[in-house]
Amino acid sequence: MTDMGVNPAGKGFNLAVNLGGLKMKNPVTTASGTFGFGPEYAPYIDLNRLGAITVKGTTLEPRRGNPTPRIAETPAGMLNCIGLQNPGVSHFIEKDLPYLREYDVPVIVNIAGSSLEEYEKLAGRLSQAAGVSALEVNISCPNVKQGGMVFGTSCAMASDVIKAVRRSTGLPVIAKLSPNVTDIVEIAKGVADAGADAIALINTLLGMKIDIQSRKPVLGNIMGGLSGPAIRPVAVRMVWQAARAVKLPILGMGGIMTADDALEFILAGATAVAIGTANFVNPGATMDILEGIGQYMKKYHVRDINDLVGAAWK
Amino acid sequence: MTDMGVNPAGKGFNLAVNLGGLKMKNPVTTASGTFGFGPEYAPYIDLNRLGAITVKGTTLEPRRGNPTPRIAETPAGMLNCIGLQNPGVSHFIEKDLPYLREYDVPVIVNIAGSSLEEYEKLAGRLSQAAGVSALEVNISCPNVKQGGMVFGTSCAMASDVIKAVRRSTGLPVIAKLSPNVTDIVEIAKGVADAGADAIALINTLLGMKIDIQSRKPVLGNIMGGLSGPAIRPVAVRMVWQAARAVKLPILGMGGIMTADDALEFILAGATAVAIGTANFVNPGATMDILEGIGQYMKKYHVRDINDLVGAAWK
Amino acid sequence: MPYSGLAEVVKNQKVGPEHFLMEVFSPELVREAKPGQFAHVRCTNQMDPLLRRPISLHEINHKKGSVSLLYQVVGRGTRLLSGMQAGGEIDIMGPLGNGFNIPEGARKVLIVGGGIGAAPLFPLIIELEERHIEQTVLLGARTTDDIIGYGHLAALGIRTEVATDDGSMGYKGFVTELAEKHVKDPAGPDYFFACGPNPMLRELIKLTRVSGLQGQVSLEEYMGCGVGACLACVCKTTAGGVNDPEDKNEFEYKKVCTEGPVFDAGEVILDD
Amino acid sequence: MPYSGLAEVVKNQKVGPEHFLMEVFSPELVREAKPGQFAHVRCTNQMDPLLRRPISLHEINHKKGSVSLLYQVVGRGTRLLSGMQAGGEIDIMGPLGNGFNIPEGARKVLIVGGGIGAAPLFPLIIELEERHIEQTVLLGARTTDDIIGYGHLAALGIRTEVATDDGSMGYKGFVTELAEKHVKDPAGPDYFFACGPNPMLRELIKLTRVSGLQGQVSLEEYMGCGVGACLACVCKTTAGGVNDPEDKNEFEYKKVCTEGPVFDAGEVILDD
Ligand SMILES: Cc1cc2nc3c(=O)[nH]c(=O)nc-3n(C[C@H](O)[C@H](O)[C@H](O)COP(=O)(O)OP(=O)(O)OC[C@H]3O[C@@H](n4cnc5c(N)ncnc54)[C@H](O)[C@@H]3O)c2cc1C
Ligand SMILES: Cc1cc2nc3c(=O)[nH]c(=O)nc-3n(C[C@H](O)[C@H](O)[C@H](O)COP(=O)(O)OP(=O)(O)OC[C@H]3O[C@@H](n4cnc5c(N)ncnc54)[C@H](O)[C@@H]3O)c2cc1C
Ligand SMILES: Cc1cc2nc3c(=O)[nH]c(=O)nc-3n(C[C@H](O)[C@H](O)[C@H](O)COP(=O)(O)O)c2cc1C
Ligand SMILES: Cc1cc2nc3c(=O)[nH]c(=O)nc-3n(C[C@H](O)[C@H](O)[C@H](O)COP(=O)(O)O)c2cc1C
Ligand code: FES
Ligand code: FES
Repeated sequence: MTDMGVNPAGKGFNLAVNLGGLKMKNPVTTASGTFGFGPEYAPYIDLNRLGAITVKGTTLEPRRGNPTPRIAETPAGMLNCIGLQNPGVSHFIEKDLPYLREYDVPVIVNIAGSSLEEYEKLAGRLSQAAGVSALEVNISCPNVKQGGMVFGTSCAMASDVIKAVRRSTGLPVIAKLSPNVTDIVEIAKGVADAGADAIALINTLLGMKIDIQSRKPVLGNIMGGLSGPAIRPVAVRMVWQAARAVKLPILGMGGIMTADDALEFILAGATAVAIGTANFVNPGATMDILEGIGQYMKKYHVRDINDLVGAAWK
Repeated sequence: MTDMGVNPAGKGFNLAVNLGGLKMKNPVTTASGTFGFGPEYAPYIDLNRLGAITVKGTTLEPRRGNPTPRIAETPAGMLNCIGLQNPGVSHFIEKDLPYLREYDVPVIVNIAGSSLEEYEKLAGRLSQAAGVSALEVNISCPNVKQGGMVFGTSCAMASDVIKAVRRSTGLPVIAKLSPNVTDIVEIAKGVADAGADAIALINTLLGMKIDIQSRKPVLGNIMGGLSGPAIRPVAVRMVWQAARAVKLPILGMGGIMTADDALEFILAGATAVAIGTANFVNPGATMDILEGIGQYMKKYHVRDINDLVGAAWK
Repeated sequence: MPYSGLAEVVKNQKVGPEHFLMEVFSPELVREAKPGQFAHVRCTNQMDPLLRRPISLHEINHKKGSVSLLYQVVGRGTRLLSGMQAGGEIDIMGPLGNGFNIPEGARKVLIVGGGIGAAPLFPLIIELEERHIEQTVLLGARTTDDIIGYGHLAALGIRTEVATDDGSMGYKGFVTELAEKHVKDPAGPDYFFACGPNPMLRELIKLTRVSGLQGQVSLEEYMGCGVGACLACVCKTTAGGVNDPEDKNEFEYKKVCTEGPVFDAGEVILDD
Repeated sequence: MPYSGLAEVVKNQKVGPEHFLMEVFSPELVREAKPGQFAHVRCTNQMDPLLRRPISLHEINHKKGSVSLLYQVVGRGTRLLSGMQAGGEIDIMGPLGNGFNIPEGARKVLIVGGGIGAAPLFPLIIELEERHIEQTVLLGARTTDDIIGYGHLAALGIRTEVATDDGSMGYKGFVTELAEKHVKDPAGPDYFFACGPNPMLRELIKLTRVSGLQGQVSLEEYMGCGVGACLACVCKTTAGGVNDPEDKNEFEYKKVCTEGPVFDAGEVILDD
């Protein structure tokens, strides 16, 4: 792997960013739940070229997830109600992490719990495992009753979760917020005060779809999370609002399909970006986006990607 | 105009609905701000066939609106920041209402104020004007500082506005809610208790777009309201939630492009539907949708449209 | 009454580096069409890209019952248009907008077109020609390839001057510099029509205001409905009267889609 | 390694009332392709419809370096596919999934295909033929027009029986009724492969469990990624072991896209 691979803008251009203590060689990571645990997309891209890999939401015990259908297509988007299916943290540490350690790429582990204790235990377990670089705390999953959105839509509860995780880890803590709130700034400030090192925005919007033939909801779990380009305008707005209100670096996501979209988030104030639904549409999306960001920097003589962060309002 | 025109399902089928005291010959109306004051679409459709016409948001004094660009296209959607440009209520009553009175179609007037007093005065003025059938109270416009979303995102303020309007009118009062809230059910209950006769859902989602060339927000007002098919899953979800929680009839809207979409809202619990952005894409959208609902009723032998309302959960 | 519905694409040809000419068969649309009006077209049957695109009528052929649209591929919508096949169908609304209005007294007309903005001027030029009104056409663009319709004008024997930014054709510089000569000429035009990028129009309006030359300009603005319903496409005008020309707040919005796209040059306010 | 990228559409022909056959030239994709695998295709370059569509490999032509997809137009995505022109490009991923696995001992194979579900069975049938394994093919559909590949099988001289719901061709009734005869026949098949709608598979699995006939079924489920990353496409299996067959909660999810689409008939649990 040449350096050119990691830094598509080439020599003299800096793409490296620091996401609340997590050093990334470039600002492009994957969105949790859309990239499995790494090997799934290895046939399509060079994982080493990613700024980081964010893995599927992990819980203390294995979870089976929701009944099918688990996804439904919507205009320029999709609904999902996977329901945090995952093999549990022990399996992750023993079976999935070793694979990821083979790569030269930081691993962000997305965690979800149904109680403060669970979040605390998860954070503790993962902090001791070799090869975990940061924790993304999912307080915003719309698809499970506990360990989900309810934490992310109340400022007090969001803070409590972050405090619990903060207590039990020395790793960078990224608070992943729910967009299904009246005031994203309030929650962002709350998790900042609670000790988060960075903020991830946005998780999915709560939505649903009804089949007019059967006259029943399409999804097995009735409601699901809306992702994909449809939600991008909402995501960009929230990144802009949060970035202006809080000093923490932001991991922006929500409908990023191309480098242009990623740059929109960076200009709005995101230090790094996560690519989610786009992987399904284009398994090479992360690489194309990385490449495109490099092209943009070259074209406009932007020597340091950090100069673009929040440039739309700074 | 034949009866067949108004009732596309034909004899023996009932399409008439009662939206909180507003009698509509069929469930299809227009979404405020997307249909002007009526004459704009008269070359394309027979206005008499509409269940009701909902006109552009009206304020006490004329408003000039926001600087351009006022719209931007987004994936399967659009952002707008028109900013309630309108000629004021006096002009509306004197110049626009007489035109509408020529038609055999109820007129829903969408009102917005920057204070409780303004809402009250507007409601009073319009209640005395001949040809107004109902008031849709906009407490959810994301595009103006006052008279806007701020009323709709706080339960207490939303109730206060509805109470003020309720005091000053005998017309059916439809509370139009903002989707930019954590808990739509709470607000729906609040406006129900405050005396609303029906609830309209949803207004636009707050969003934004950044131009990566100029590195500035695209819209003249920075943020705008997201409408169109992109937001439909969120709208259907909120109609479903509100319909199950509150006894009031619901006017559903948000991304309805086709009869199938309209039926989705009705099955979720909407008594009537409003067609917004779809008019821009297809000026005959309201008629096509009406026609399609009739076809569906015929195909499935649904004798009364009211039997479909909320059928997905009832 | 404007038509709205499907119409046959008769042809859709590449006529320049990024320019396409699409002929659409639609007797209903053509019937009332006049120079300066536009069509509002869908670029896909799917939900993305969602909105229609406004494209001026570049040719109005009453005999054939067709209109032609000359468009430049600049984004997703126009790219999709360029992929449409002859024999297929396009979802089209029109004619929309007010169109140009040739005033009674006009004897010697100056036409100024910038880039693709020259497209809607051609039906006007034909009508002026048919009415035997003397005209001079000025075309400007970045480079030769972007000059549209020069051959056509030459064939019609219409006096035409060209300016290109890179000097690859005609005068090297802005088309407004060519215009200045005509506008200032005492024996020059008694009326003008223009369409093109805003900076061009702004400069032209400044020039003509000084010399008192009256005319009409065709404007562009992002559009939603195209029929006056959404209030997206407004432009600033002096319609409400202006007491203090320095007061940036004295203006009245007009809708480009229905009160325009053609405006009296005297009333438009174009911000930088 | 699966290919992902653009490939040329060699042809795209209507072959039935709603059926199309698309040949795609892609040596990279063909190289490792085997019967029962599928391709994941984009239907548009725009953002709507957004997701890829999984379509089985209906023909695998190593010599020509092409695969063919036989698909039925049932919604927006497949309608867009049907509009693609020969000579154009399609964005395709594949081969994906595990594919059929012909067990060592199979001597006499029963193939059951329902509707368009028969599509992925054809490369398998060809392979069985090449390996000189005896086979009987049962095809079922609502009506004659929906029976696929009958002529092809006849030309190959393969024993084929047909069932249609309306009796317009072959046996009037369900294809599972035809299958029952074979499954119960002591001199009948020693293995089976099936693909089709869930009710058909459910019935077939019931029949074969009773008689002890082993086989493989190919399943469909809504897909996101197609590569095992999103966990959208799960189906219930007995992989975790089942203590109490009455306990509806004893199951383990497997991914149709990577652990399937072909599963051992013995392990799948198909809910009504
Ligand atoms: C009255 C009128 C007449 C026009 N006539 C012509 C013509 O004859 N030939 C021609 O090539 N172009 C013409 N245009 C400009 C043309 O509408 C745009 O180039 C086109 O909409 C771009 O669409 P896109 O998807 O390719 O680009 P994108 O930039 O991807 O479009 C994104 C959005 O911006 C809008 N938009 C982009 N540029 C413009 C623009 N200049 N004016 C208005 N909206 C814009 C689009 O409609 C769309 O909603 C005209 C515009 C107006 C208002
Ligand atoms: C492994 C596999 C192989 C398949 N092979 C074939 C084949 O060879 N020929 C063929 O005609 N069809 C095949 N199908 C079904 C085919 O994928 C669907 O018919 C197609 O996705 C419908 O898309 P649409 O946009 O036309 O329909 P829509 O109903 O509009 O699609 C909406 C959404 O539902 C999904 N969807 C709809 N029906 C199905 C289905 N049956 N299975 C999975 N997803 C579905 C679509 O992918 C899309 O995401 C296969 C499905 C799978 C899972
Ligand atoms: C299928 C699917 C599964 C997801 N699973 C998770 C998850 O386990 N944890 C989490 O924090 N977010 C999860 N998300 C949300 C994404 O990480 C991301 O926040 C969201 O999809 C918006 O980004 P996108 O539009 O680029 O997909 C999931 C999204 C999808 C589509
Ligand atoms: C251009 C535009 C202007 C609008 N103006 C108003 C308004 O004045 N008052 C109001 O209550 N809603 C207004 N809305 C919101 C719509 O009435 C509707 O709630 C929203 O657009 C969602 O429906 P749709 O997706 O079908 O457009 C406007 C929407 C658009 C697109
Ligand atoms: S485009 Fe809607 S008012 Fe002009
Ligand atoms: S489709 Fe994503 S896991 Fe199977």
